[in-house]
Amino acid sequence: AIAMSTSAASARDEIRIVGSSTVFPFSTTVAERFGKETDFPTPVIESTGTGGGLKLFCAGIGEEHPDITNASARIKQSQVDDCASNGIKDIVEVKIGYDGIVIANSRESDLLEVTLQDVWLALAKDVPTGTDGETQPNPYMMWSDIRPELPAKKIEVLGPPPTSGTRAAFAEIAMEGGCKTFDWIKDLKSSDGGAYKSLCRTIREDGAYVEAGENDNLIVQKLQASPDAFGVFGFSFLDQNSDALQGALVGGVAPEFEQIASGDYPVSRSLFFYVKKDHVGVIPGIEEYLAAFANDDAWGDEGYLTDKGLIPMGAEERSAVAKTVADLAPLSM
Amino acid sequence: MTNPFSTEAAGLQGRHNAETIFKLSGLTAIVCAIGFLVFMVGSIAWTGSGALRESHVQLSIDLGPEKVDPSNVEAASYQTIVRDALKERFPEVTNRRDRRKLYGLLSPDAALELEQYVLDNPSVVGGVADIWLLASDDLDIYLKGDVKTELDESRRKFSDLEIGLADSLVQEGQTRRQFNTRFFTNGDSREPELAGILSSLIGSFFSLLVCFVISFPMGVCAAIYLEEFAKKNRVSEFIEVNINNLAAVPSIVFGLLGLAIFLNFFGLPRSSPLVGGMVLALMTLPTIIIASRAALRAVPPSIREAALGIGASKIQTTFHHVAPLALPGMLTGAIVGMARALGETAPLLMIGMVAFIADVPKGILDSATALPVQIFLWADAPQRAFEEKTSAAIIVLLLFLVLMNLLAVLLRRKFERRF
Amino acid sequence: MSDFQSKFAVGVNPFARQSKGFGNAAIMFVLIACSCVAILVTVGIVMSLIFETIRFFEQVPILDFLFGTHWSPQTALTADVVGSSGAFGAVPLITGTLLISFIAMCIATPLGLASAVYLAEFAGPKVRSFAKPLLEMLAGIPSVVYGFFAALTIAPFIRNSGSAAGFDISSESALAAGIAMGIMVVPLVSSLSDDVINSVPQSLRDASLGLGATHAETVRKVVLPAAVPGIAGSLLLATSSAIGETMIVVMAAGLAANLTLNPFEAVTTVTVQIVTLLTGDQEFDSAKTLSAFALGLFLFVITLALNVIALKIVNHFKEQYD
Amino acid sequence: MLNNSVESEKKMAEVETALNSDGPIIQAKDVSVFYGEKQALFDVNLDFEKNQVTSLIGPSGCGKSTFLRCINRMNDLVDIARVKGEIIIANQDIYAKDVDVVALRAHVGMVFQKPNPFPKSIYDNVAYGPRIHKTVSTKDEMDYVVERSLKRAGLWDEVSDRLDQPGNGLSGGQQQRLCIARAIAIEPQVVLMDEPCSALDPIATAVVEELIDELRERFTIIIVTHSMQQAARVSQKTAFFHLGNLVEHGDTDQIFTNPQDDRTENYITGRIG
Amino acid sequence: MLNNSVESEKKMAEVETALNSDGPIIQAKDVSVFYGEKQALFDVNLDFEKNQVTSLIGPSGCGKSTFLRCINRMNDLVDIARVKGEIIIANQDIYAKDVDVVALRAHVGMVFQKPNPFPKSIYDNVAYGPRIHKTVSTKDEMDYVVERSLKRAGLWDEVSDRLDQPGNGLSGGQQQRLCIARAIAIEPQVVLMDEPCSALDPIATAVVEELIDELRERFTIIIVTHSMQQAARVSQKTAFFHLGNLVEHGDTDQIFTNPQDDRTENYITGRIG
Ligand SMILES: Nc1ncnc2c1ncn2[C@@H]1O[C@H](COP(=O)(O)OP(=O)(O)OP(=O)(O)O)[C@@H](O)[C@H]1O
Ligand SMILES: Nc1ncnc2c1ncn2[C@@H]1O[C@H](COP(=O)(O)OP(=O)(O)OP(=O)(O)O)[C@@H](O)[C@H]1O
Ligand SMILES: [Mg+2]
Ligand SMILES: [Mg+2]
Repeated sequence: AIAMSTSAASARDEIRIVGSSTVFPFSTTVAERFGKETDFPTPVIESTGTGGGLKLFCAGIGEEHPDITNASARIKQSQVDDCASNGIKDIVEVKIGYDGIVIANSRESDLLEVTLQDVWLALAKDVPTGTDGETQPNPYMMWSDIRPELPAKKIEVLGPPPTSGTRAAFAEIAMEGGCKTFDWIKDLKSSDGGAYKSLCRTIREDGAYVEAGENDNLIVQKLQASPDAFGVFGFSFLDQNSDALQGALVGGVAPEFEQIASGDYPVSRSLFFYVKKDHVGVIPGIEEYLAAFANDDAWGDEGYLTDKGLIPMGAEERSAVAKTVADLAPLSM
Repeated sequence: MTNPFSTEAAGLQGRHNAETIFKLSGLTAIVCAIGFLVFMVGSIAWTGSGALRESHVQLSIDLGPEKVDPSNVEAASYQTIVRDALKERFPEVTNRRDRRKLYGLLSPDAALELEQYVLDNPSVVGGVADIWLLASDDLDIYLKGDVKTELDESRRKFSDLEIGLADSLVQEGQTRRQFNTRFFTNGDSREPELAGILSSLIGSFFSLLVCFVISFPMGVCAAIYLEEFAKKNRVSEFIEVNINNLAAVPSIVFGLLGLAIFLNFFGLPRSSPLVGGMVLALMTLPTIIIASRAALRAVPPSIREAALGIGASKIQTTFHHVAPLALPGMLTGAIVGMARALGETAPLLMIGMVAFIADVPKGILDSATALPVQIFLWADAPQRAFEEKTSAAIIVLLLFLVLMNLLAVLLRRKFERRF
Repeated sequence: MSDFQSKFAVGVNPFARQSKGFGNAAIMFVLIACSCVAILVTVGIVMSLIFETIRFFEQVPILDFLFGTHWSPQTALTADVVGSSGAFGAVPLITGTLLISFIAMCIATPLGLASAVYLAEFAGPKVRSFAKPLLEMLAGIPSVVYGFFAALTIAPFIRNSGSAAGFDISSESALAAGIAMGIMVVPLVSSLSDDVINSVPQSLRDASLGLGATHAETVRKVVLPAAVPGIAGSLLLATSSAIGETMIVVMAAGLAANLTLNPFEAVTTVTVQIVTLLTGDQEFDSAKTLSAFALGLFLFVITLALNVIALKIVNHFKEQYD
Repeated sequence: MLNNSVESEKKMAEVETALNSDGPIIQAKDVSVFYGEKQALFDVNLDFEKNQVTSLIGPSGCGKSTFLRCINRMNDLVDIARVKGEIIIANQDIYAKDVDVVALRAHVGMVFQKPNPFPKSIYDNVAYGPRIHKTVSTKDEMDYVVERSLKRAGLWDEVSDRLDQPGNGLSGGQQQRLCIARAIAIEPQVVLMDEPCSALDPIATAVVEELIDELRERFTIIIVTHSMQQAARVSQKTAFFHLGNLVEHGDTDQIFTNPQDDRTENYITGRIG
Repeated sequence: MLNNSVESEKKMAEVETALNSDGPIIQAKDVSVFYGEKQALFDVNLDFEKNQVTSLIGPSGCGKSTFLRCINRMNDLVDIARVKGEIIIANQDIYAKDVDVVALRAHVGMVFQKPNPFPKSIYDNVAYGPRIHKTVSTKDEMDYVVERSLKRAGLWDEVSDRLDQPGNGLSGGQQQRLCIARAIAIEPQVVLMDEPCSALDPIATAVVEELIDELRERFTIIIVTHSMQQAARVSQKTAFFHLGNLVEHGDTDQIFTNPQDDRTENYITGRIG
C-alpha cells in the first residue's frame, strides 16, 4: 500500500537519489545519460554519505523521501530493520561493481609500500606491546617507528568519517586484515568477538588520522597540497587524479584497475544501490533508470562507468544482478 | 633676508617627510586593496576565458547499412559507430587499455551528438561522412596547451599515447576549436566539456524571483509603517533594533532557519527555489527595509503637508504621494539587496540546493541549484577542466552583479531628485 | 458649491469622524504585520535553533560542548561499525574561528583604516569618486569567489613560499582563509571608519592645524584618537561578519578540528562544521546533526552580542558630536 | 452639481450653514500650545470674520505659524506638540474628540511658505483634492472644477495649454498660485496661508497679493506675513503676536497707524524683531 | 630652557628679532579673497601693532573671519578659497611660495568661536603644541610649560588638581580658556581670536575679556567680535569691515566716538547690520 503524501503541489516526477559519495560519480553519470537518452527528467542526486543516505532512505514512503540510496558498503541488518519499521519492506539491492580502497599521496612525494599490518599499526587506536594479549595506546608518530624501512615521515592520514561506507569497508578489510596478522588477536576473534572487533577496527583519535568529511574530492585536493599526508578513498578518485596522486602498494600490489578486478589488490569492496520498491511505478522512470544502470554499456567491461573508475563485476555476476533488477526481487538478508 | 617661515628655516623637513609617509601608507593601502581586486578578478577572468572555447575532432564515420538501418535510424548503436570510427582512424591502437584511452579522446556525448546529427541529416545515412564530434575534457585541455608535456608521463593524466593520438589529429587538421555555446545552454554535467550554467542560472533566477516577490512588498510595507505611521515608542524601537540586528546575522543562520522551519516543519520541497527564495527573502528583508526607510525620509515633508493640508488622510498621503516618490529609492535598495542575495551560497547549502541537478528547473517547485552553489560544486570537482568552468561561472556571476548594481546606479541617477 | 439650504442642527458635529471603512484598517493591518515580520524572523531563528539545541544538550552535556577541547562529531554508520567516540567539545572550533577572524582583522584593520584615513582626509574628490566604488566592489563580490580564489591561488602561494623558506605549511592554513576574509571585510572597515572620521568635527582639526600641526599629525594625534570609539565599533562589526562568514572557510579552511593558534596549520571553524554536518548526513535526531544547531545558536548569540555592542558604541559616538 | 450620498450632502450643507451664519467664523478660545516642555503660545483669544483677510504678524519665533497651524490641526503632525483651549468652527470645537481632521481640513485649506506642488501634472495637482473627497464624479465635472480653480487662482491663462505638464515645471510664483488653486478646488470656507510670498520675487508677490484680495469674496483668509507692508496691503484685520502672546488685534489701519501696545509700536517702527 | 638644535634656535631667534623690531608686526597689503567666483574681501590694507589688541567688527558676512583666517593661512583648508595680495609678517610675505604654513602657524596661534578642546586630558591639550613642535624635551620642562600656560590663561587654580581629566569636562568658559592656554603654550607672537566669547555666558565672557587684556603684554592679539561693547572694552585698535571692504581703521576710542565713515556710524548706532 502506498500512501503518497499530497503536501507538495504535484507529485514529484524526477527520481531522487541520495547516499554514498563513492557511488555518486557513477550514479550521476548514469543519471545524466538517462536524462539525455530518455524522456524522463534527469534524476536529482545528493551526496550524503552511505549512512546519511540510508537514514533518509529508510525514513519512510512517499514523495518527500528518496527513491534510491547509493551505498559503498552492504546494507546492515539494523538498517533493514530501521527501514522496515518505517514501512519500507521491499528493498531491491543492486550491486554495481567494485571499488578499491587506496592509500594515496601526492606524486611530489615518494611512493609508499606497506602491508596491511603496517596500515593497522599506523592507524589503530591501541596496538600490541609485543607481549601477547597486551595493548598500549598507539605510540607510533612516524611511519619509520613501525618499521625502519618505512619513510621517516609523520603519520598523517586523511580519511573518511564513520558515516561513510569507505570508512566501514576500510575498517573491515584493511584494518581488520592487518590486525589479524597477529596470531593472538586472531585467536581473540573466536574467544571475544566484541573485543576483537573493537581492537581491530577502532581508529586512533590523536590527530594522526584526520577525518576529512564525506567529500573525497576535498581529500584529493588536500593531498595535492601537503605531500607528506596520505589519503584513504576509493580507487575511482585516484583514477581521476592519477596525474597528481599515486596509490601506495599494499602487500606489494599496486592499486590498478586490473589488479582490483582480479582481486589481487587486497583492499577492495563492493558498491551498491538500494531501491525502494514501493516507489517503482509511482515515481516515473525508476525501472528505466535501473535498466540503464544494469546494462553492459554502463557497467560492462568497456562500459562508460569504467572510465569513471568503476571496476566491473564478472559477466556472470552481472547477469545475475541484472536479473534481480529486472525482476525487482527484494532483498532478503 | 631669509624667509623665517620656510621649511628649512623652521627645521620642518622631518615632519613633512612624516606626513608624506603617512599619506603614502594610506595610498598604499588603497592600492593594495584595489590591486587585490584587480588581480583576483583578472586571474579568474583569465582562467575562465578558456571555458569559452571547446574542441572538436573530425572523424570519417561509416554510416553504411550494416551499421545504421536506414528504415530505423534511431535503433543504431552510435556508441559503437563512433568507437569503430576511432579504431579505424587509429588502427595501431590495439590493446584494451589503450583503446580506453583512445575512446577517451571523445566526449561521452559524442554518440548522442552523432545520433542527433544523423537524425537531422538523414542524407548521410548509407555512406561515409566526415563529422565533427566533441572532444573530451582531457583532449580539450591538451589542445589548449595546458598539459605540461615536459613532465614525466606518470605525473600527468594525459599519457604519451594520447599525446601521440592528439598530435596526429592536429596534423591532419582534424581538430578545431570554436565558441562554447554549451556552457550557456547546458545544465550541470559530470563531464566538464558538457557542463553548463543554464540550470543554475535559471535556478538563481527563480530563487531571486521568489525572493523579490516576498521581500520587496514586505520590506516596503514595513518601511512605510515604521517611517510614516509608527509612533516612537518601545515597540517601534524594538522592531528597529531587530531589523538592524537581522541585517548582521550570519547568512548561514538563515539557512538553519530555512532547514528547521521551511523544510522540517512545513515540509516544503527540498532543493527548491521556493525555499531558497524564501530564505534569501528573509535575509534581504532588513536591507530593503533600511533602504526604503531612507528613501521615504528623503521625500520632503512639504509634500506630506501639501496633501494633508487638502484633507488627504494619512494613508492617502502616504500611498498617493510619499510612497510613489520614494519608489525609485526603494527599488534601488531592493536591487542592491537582490544582488547580495544572488551571490549568497551558504544558506542554500543548508536547504539541499547542492544536489546534482542537470535539468533546467521549470518552476519554483522543481529541484534546482543556484549559480554560486554551482560554483562551489565545480570548485570541488576533481577534473581539472572544471577549474576553468568554475572561473567562467564566476565571471558570469560577477557580470550579473555588476549589471544589477549598474541598474541600481542608473535608477538612482534617473530618479534622483533634489527637493 | 452646493446650492443646498438646510436647517443647521445645533449639537451636530459637522466634522464628525466618518467610518474609515474596512479598507484603511486592512491596510494598516498589513503594514503592521509586515513590520512584525522582522520580529517573527528573529523569533523563528531563535526557536528553530533553541529546540534542536535543547535536544542536543539532552545527549551531550552543555559543559562538554562549551569547554570540551576535542571535536569529532561522528556517530557510526551502524552500531556494528566501531566509530570514534563522537566528541563535541567546541573549543577547537571556537579558537579556529577566532584565529581566522583574527588574521582577517589583522589584514583588514590596517588596510581598511589606512584607506579610510586617506579617503576621508587626503584624497581629492577625483580619487575618492574612483577609489570608493572600487573598494565597495570588494564587499560586493560573493564570498564563494573569495573562497575559490583562496583555495586555488592564495593557499598554494602561501604553501609554496613557505616550503621555499623551509616551513611546513598546511594547504588549508588558517592564513589563506584569513587573508581572503580580511580583504573581503576591508571595505566594511573602511566605509564605517570613513563615516566615523567624517563625523569628527572640523573644529578639532582647525584647532590642531591652528597650532601648527601638519595634516598628518592632526589626523594621527587628534582625529584618530577622537574617532577611536567609533572605529572600535566598526572593527567589532567587521569582526562579527568575519566570524559569521561561511563560504571562504568552507572552501579554504580545514575540516580538522585542531586546537592550535598557529596560522600555518589547518583549523576549522564553527560555520565550516555547520555546513559539513548538514550537507552530509541528514538524519534529524542524531547528536551530530543537532550539534549543528547548537553551533548555529552559538554563532547567532555571539554575532548578535557583537552587533549590539558595536551599534551602541557607534551610535553613542555619533551622538557625542551631533 | 455635486453627486454625494444624500447623507454626506446633508453634512456638507450643515457645515456650510453653520459657517454662513453671522458672527465670527472661527473663534480661538484660550489657545495655548506646548512643544514638549516649551510653551509656544499663551492663552490666545482671537476671532476671525467671514470673507475677510486677517494678517498675523510678529517677530520671528513669536508663534504665528504655530497658531495658524492650530486652525486646521496641522500641529497634530508634530509628535511633541500639545494644544490646550478651544478653536470653534461652525459651532464645533475642532479639538473635540470625535472631530475628524480630514473632514476639518476639507473645510480649512492651507497654502505653505514654499510652493509645494505635487510632482504630478498641473491638472492632477488641482484635481487631487476633489478626487480624494469625492466631491466630483465625472471627468467633465472635474475639468470644470479644475478650470474654475485655476481661473480663480489667476493661473488659467498661463497654463491652460499644458495642463498635463508637471507642476514643478512652473515658475515659483506660478507654483504658489497652483498651490492656491489646489487648495480652493475643494471649496474650503477658510484658507490659511503661511508666508505665501516669502519665497517669491516682488512681481510674483504682487500677483499673489492681488489674488488674495480677489479670493476674499468667496473665502475667509488668514495669512502669516513678515512684511508689514504686505499686511497693510492685503488684510482688513491684523493680529500682532509677540513671544507667544497675542498682543493686539484689530483693524489693519488702526494697528498700523495707532497701535495700542508699546510692543506693537516698537515692532512696527522696527525697533524690535 | 629650550633644547633645540643650535641651528633652529638661531632661526627662531631671527624670526623673533624680526617680530620684535619696531613698526607693524603684521601688514596686510591689498588683500582680496575669493571663494570660487565670489569675492569676499576687496583690497584690504591693514597694519597691526605689536602688543596691542585689535578688534575686527562689522555686520555678519562682511569678511571679518575671512580676513582673520588669512593671517595664519587657515583659508588654505578651504578648497575654493583664493587669496590675492600680500600679508607680511617678520618681513616675509606669508603667501610666498616657500612659506611653510606649519612654521607660520607656530608663530600665529588661533582661538576659535566654539571652544574646541581635544578629547584628551587637560594636560595633553596644553602640551599638544609643544610636543608636535618639539620645543620641549623633558617631562619637567613640559610640566613647567603647561603650568605657565594655564596660569597665563588664568585657569591654573581651577584645574591644577585635575590635569589628567578630559578637557571636554570643563565648563564652556573654562574650555575656552583652556583653548587659549593651548594656543599660547607654543609662545606664538600673534594670537587670532574669532568671536572667542560668543558661545559663553556673560560671566565667562568677562573672565576671558580680562584675560585678553592681560595677554596683551606678551602677545599681539587680533579679535573678531560681534559685540561693539566688547570691542570697546578689550581693544586698542578697531577695524570696521562692510561688505568685504575695510571701511575704517583706527584707535578704538576714535572709531566709537567719532567715526569718519557713514557706514561705520550707521553700524555703531545700530542702523545697519
Ligand atoms: N516642531 C517644533 N518643535 C519644537 N519647537 C517648535 C516647533 N515648531 C516651532 N517651535 C517653537 O515654537 C516657537 C514658535 O514658532 P513658530 O514657528 O510658530 O514661530 P513663527 O512666528 O512662525 O516664526 P517665523 O516667523 O520664524 O516663522 C518658536 O520658539 C519655535 O522654536
Ligand atoms: N567656505 C566658504 N565658501 C564660500 N563662501 C564663503 C565661505 N566662507 C565664507 N564665505 C562667504 O564669504 C563672505 C564672508 O564670510 P565671513 O565668514 O568672513 O564673514 P564674517 O564677517 O565672519 O561673518 P560672521 O559675523 O557671520 O561670522 C560671506 O559672504 C560668506 O558667505
Ligand atoms: Mg513661521
Ligand atoms: Mg565669522
